[in-house]
Amino acid sequence: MIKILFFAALREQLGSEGTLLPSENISSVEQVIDALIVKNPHWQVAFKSSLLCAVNQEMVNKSHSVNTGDEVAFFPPVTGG
Amino acid sequence: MIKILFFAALREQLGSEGTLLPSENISSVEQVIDALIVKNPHWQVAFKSSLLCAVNQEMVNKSHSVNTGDEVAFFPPVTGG
Amino acid sequence: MYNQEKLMVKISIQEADFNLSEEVNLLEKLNNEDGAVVTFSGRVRNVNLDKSVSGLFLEHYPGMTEKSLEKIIEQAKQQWTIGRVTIIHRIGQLLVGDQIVFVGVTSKHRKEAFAACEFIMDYLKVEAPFWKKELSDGEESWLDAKQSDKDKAKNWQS
Amino acid sequence: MYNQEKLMVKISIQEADFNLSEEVNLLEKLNNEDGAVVTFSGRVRNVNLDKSVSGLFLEHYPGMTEKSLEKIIEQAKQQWTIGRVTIIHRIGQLLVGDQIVFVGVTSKHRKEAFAACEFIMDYLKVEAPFWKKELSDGEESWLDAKQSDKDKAKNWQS
Repeated sequence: MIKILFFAALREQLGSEGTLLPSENISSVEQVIDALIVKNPHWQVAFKSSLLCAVNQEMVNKSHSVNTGDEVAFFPPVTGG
Repeated sequence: MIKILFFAALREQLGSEGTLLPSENISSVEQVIDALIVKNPHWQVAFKSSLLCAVNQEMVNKSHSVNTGDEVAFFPPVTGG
Repeated sequence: MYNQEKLMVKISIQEADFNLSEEVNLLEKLNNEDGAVVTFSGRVRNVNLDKSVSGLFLEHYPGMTEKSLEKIIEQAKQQWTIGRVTIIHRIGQLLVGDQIVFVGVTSKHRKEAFAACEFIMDYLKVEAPFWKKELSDGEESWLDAKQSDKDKAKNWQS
Repeated sequence: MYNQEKLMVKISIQEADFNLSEEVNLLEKLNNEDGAVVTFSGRVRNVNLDKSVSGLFLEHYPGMTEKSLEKIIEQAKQQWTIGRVTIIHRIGQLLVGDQIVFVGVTSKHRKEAFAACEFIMDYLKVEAPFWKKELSDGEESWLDAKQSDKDKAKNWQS
């Protein structure tokens, strides 16, 4: 399985703190997004906005690889400090 | 008269906190130095070293004008902070 | 205590307020080699983009936040000779005037302390997973990231 | 109190120690427009150019010191939008670890607070009439000005 997390505005927009995805046929962040949208078609709009992604708590781009057991997080650009 | 002040290493080197000079024939910092050395020939060495000068508490260069009543200070490069 | 190499860094994500003097004291304690300390402290302003702000809610990504701050400090240490580093970032509910963030850096030389402190703040603003929700006129809204912050972080890379 | 334009600047030349938190509190008090505070504090180090230092004596030029610091702050205000500025510089006898100097700058934007604080320190180091005499192994000697400090001040002029 792959653990998926959502934060801040994205979490509120999706109405979800995260989910679990079976890892079959998933090898990249892009494929994670595709699988999430197949499962929840109404999430498509939210994933069209400017989002950041972290795999195992490291910021990555969408072509980054994803393996079973990974933690994949999606969130808006950060605004701390 | 012109009020002359010395600070820090220069003060110790000259053994003087300052002096008064008659303002006749003095119109620049350079002429102040010349008059001081005429009066105290053994000060010549000290005035050959790297010194800063302030006229009326503003940093100036040696060609700066000096008038009667001015306060002229000589000191080594500053080392505060 | 910062008396060992691996303890020269303090990172804290906390709801509680912090005391600036105590943090500077910790940075300076038993540390007579580093003459320079530069600190940045950020507070909740009462105005943001012409809106009057009454408070903020700070959310973060537990676990990743600490990792990303450690990484930023590592990057700073690769570029400048610095001693101790403290980063404190508050989370949860904050009011106007409250402290949000503290970054303190010690060094033998002030130039390096200034550069590293500013670098850490610039990177924190674009790399550390914190999000602010503003409370303004009874309404809540998530802040948008500023392009200027993204640009500042890019400057350091060139 | 810094509640009027002309009271936004605090300059103090003093023998007494100062408390960093109190100074930052003063910079922040009734000042909810400026979200950013950058501070520099300098202390007596135990080593200077491979000599072991036990203390310092700080001499200054009363009257000119205050004027030169005011001028440096004015120059900073011409270049950056900053709020309040505090400069404290100690004089007299100081021991290793003692605080020597504090510069604090507030601004709406951190970049300006960082730049102005560093500028003030760089200029203070070459323009303000302070001189340090080091006490080392029972001997006293006046410090030489560092070329690097003169160069830093020149950088700002270009």
